[in-house]
Amino acid sequence: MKKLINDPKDVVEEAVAGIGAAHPDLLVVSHDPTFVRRASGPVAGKVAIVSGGGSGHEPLHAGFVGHGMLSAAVPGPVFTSPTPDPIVAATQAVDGGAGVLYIVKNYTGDVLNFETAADLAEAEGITVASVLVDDDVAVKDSLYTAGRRGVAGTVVVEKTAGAAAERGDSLEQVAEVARRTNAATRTMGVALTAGVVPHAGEPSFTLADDEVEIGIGIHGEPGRERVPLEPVDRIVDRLLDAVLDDLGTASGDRVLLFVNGMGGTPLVELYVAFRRASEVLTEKGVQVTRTLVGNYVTSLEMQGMSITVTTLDDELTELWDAPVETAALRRGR
Amino acid sequence: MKKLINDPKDVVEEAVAGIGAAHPDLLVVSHDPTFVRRASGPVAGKVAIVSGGGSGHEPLHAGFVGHGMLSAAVPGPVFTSPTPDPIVAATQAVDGGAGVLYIVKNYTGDVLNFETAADLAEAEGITVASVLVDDDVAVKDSLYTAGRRGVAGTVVVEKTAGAAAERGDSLEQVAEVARRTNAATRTMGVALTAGVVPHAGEPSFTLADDEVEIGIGIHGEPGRERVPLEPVDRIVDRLLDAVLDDLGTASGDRVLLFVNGMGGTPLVELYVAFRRASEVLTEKGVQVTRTLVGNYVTSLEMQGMSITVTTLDDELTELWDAPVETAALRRGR
Amino acid sequence: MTLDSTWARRFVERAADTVSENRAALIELDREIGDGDHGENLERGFSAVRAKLASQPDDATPGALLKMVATTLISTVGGASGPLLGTAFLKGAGAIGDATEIDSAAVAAFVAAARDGAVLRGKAEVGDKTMIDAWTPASDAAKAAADAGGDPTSVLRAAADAAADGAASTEPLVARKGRASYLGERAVGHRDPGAQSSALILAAAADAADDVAAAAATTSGEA
Amino acid sequence: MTLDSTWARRFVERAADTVSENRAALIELDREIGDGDHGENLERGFSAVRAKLASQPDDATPGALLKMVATTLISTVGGASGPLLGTAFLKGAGAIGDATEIDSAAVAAFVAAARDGAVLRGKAEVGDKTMIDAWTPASDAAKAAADAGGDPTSVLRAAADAAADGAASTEPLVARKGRASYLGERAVGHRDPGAQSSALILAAAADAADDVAAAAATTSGEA
Ligand SMILES: Nc1ncnc2c1ncn2[C@@H]1O[C@H](COP(=O)(O)OP(=O)(O)O)[C@@H](O)[C@H]1O
Ligand SMILES: Nc1ncnc2c1ncn2[C@@H]1O[C@H](COP(=O)(O)OP(=O)(O)O)[C@@H](O)[C@H]1O
Ligand SMILES: [Mg+2]
Ligand SMILES: [Mg+2]
Ligand SMILES: [Mg+2]
Ligand SMILES: [Mg+2]
Repeated sequence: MKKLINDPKDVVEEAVAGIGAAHPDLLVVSHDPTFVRRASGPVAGKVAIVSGGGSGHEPLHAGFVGHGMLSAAVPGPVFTSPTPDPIVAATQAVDGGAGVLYIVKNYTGDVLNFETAADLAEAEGITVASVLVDDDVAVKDSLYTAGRRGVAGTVVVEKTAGAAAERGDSLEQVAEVARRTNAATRTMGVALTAGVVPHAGEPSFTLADDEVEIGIGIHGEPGRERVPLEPVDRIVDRLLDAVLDDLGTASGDRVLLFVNGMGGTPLVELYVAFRRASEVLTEKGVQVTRTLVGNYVTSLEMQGMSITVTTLDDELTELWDAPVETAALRRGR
Repeated sequence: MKKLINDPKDVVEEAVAGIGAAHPDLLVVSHDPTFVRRASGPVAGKVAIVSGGGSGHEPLHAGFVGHGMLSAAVPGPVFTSPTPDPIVAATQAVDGGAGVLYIVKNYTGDVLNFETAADLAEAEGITVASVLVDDDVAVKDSLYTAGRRGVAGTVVVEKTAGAAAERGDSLEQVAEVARRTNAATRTMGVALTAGVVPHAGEPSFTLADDEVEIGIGIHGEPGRERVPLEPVDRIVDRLLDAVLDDLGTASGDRVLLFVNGMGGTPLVELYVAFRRASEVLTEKGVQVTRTLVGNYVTSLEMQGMSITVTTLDDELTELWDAPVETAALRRGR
Repeated sequence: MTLDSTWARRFVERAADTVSENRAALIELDREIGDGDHGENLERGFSAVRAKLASQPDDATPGALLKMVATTLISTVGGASGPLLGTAFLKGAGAIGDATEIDSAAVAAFVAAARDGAVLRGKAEVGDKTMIDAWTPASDAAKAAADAGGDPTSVLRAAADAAADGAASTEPLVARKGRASYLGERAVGHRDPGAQSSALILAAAADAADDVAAAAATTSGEA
Repeated sequence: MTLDSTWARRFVERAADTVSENRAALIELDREIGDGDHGENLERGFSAVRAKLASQPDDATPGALLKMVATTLISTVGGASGPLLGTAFLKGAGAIGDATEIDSAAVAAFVAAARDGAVLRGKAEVGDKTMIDAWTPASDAAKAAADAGGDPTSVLRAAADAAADGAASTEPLVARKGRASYLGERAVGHRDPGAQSSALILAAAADAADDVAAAAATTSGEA
């Protein structure tokens, strides 16, 4: 294992300290319990938004704390959901009296820990609503699985919900925007190589030199199938077909196209992939009216990418366009 | 070689097409010759800035085209300087009559090709000034080398020069800001693994599992020495010592601290490194007044990072803070 | 014969030891069909539990000690296993209440309540390839042993053995809950890490009872 | 004996062939002490040159053909070698002017002007471990051969052989120019890719002259 770290046990704490040192204008970091909140503090009467989950997916979530997006982020250990305590502490730190929305990626651990946190926060008199993100079409959503995973679409949900909170929507309304965004969003990913969890010291899985994993999850969970490495145009087609099929995208639809890097893929490759995806959509008569390309929801040093499509209407477009000022996404401020 | 590409020969053209498709609000792409320019076109009376160089360092340079930074970027083949033709074409496309500044990273190929382009552009009646960026302290600047390389500090030079051009400085003044920024900037990098140039198909160099290359260049050129992998705090100290020593940084100085990822390093590790660097500077009485963390000047999928320090005065701070609206750096707009 | 807080303390120590010894093995199981953190998660939790043990009042009841385990796991483990095992211990401790001496029926009630707690939170059934595949047979075996008049030690041993079999029984299964459910058929042939760790923890409980019984025998022999 | 545009065309084809055949070897040399693109760069350039050759007018002079090589290399190769080799061909073509027949002195003047052009742009000296270590001895040997009364073919062969020796002579050197200069002592033991490719190109020039001579011999023998 080759990593720019000290003791694997200290990675998250040290990274969070670094996030605090790097963005003092945007963020304040709390240690013990560990969470990251907006430097500006709670705004009375405005809904606050808290998200979190295992670390190793940076900039998710701390990189999206700031005006127009999250009020606080709660990073757990690498690939492990945080416990309820820091979630409750973050909730108390950002509540402005109008309630707190939890944006939770749909993994058993995240669901259970945020559930407990919500119970504890409600016991402290804070109103909490929760929205699950489950955009990953690689997993069948059936009684026979833990349900779809929340992956790159989380960024889109955090952005639109954040904008809704910023414009003064009620907790119910913000939650509705988040749910609607999630319902309009689908993602599928591919991995070329695995990430290495610091405390494990070994790659999470092994792929042959000519093999890729289609439908990878962001913890390196396997996906739909392993296929031989193909030209990226073919891989994009596979991912996009699954996404559009599930979303029921039709000619004339307006969409956000988001090509997300898994952390170890050069940006130049993400742009090559974006080119294909946007060409295919255009050929199908779909209008790509908003775009995002980059490493936003990563899986340590995994090489790979995911493709996310969100169906946009006027309101979601407006919320996507709204000013945002965070470490990883900034626009209009 | 595992890459999300089609034919290695098409990587740059396809990526540039992707950049155009992803940022239609910011950029316009020209093919044959290949360059990327601001969507807004030349502004009469304002100095234009053109930079470029081999591809594989994305988001450099195309990711910095836009308001407050570059007017155009000219990407060459992977790790190879562009030829004069596209540089001249880009120069003609962005000239607003007030002259064009070339920001050139100090490599023989870039220097020679931009030199020829400048001659040709001048022959077309366009006034051109050139500034070399050579921030890499790993290389001795002596008669016995090609001189220092231009690495991550290029982003800082492009930012301050871009802001100077935007506020209406003359060509001479913009060039002076660029030179002054370069003179105030030093960088040193480290590699844990090598990038793979698509047409080569093999890693540019090989490091043992417990070895790192201190003083790496962004084309995978070797640096000062190979040392055993150490805790990142030690590695940061090595890089920072060399940078501060060369810069002559003293207690009380105000600086920009920039931790740059080489493309394949997880962001979480960059923040761990940033934490150490900012701690060390603070201990030395140096004020970290501006910060940047992320993958800005990369070397394909290389794992590693560089540390850049720029000594700031009031003017450089103001130019750094000025609004910028590009694919990779955005603030205040 | 009954079990008291000496047993509960010994149980906690043994559980922390076994989790620590099996850290790498649990990581490996989880790497195969999950995300490779289960051993790390539990070790983080049980070392926190061990650290708190020393500061528990001398007169802490078994129920109080096991509740401390529950809240500590909930607040340190994270992931799926933290809330699930934590709730199991919480409900198990609740079943024991503030009794200072725990008889066979109480032991069986502890295991049953623990199982029910984990089911309540995780909604898994037997055969879903989760820790429930260890806890459910353990609970059944504990009840059977207690009903048959076994002493607390033998009730715990029955539970532990059944849990071990239950953990082994997950190997041929396709998972329907947790991260392994994403794998479909590819999970077949791998043991569920949470079932394995639950079996280890129940073995620690039985071993602790053995320790206590052995110590009692020595003491009475010497007396 | 003199060389004409048949030679120049043959030279260009041979140069394109040898660059193509040695693409991988040149990449490998550059990977060791540079950035691994030299073979790719030259192949891109010489295939563009080859593509343009067919469309050159039948009456194109050798100088015009070599000038086409120059401008094509400058506008397609990039990197350090593009401007340097391009300038070498540009200045070399200038030395030949619009002559249709090139004698030994003109051949020597071509090589000398090419060398001077590369030195002008790159400011390297012999011993800096660059292509100049091939061009300078080539230029000296060409002049000596011409002064000694050799025919154009033998002048080119003398230049090519000296360039090959010059390329080999770069192996023990520390580089003082170009990317290899960053390596310090670590460049020792590696041959400079640009010196190697320059030697290959000069060998192509000599081989082309041999081809022309052989064709002439056949024709005159048959005639
Ligand atoms: N719904 C559930 N009900 C019961 N047990 C579950 C459930 N989901 C997961 N588990 C258990 O949790 C274990 C995984 O724990 P752990 O690796 O610590 O957390 P995570 O899956 O969040 O990484 C699985 O092996 C399984 O036994
Ligand atoms: N200043 C210089 N003068 C002469 N030749 C040089 C100089 N710098 C570099 N070269 C030659 O260029 C070669 C490298 O060319 P190439 O790999 O195509 O370009 P780059 O170094 O830009 O990647 C070197 O091997 C060397 O022979
Ligand atoms: Mg986990
Ligand atoms: Mg190059
Ligand atoms: Mg796990
Ligand atoms: Mg090269």
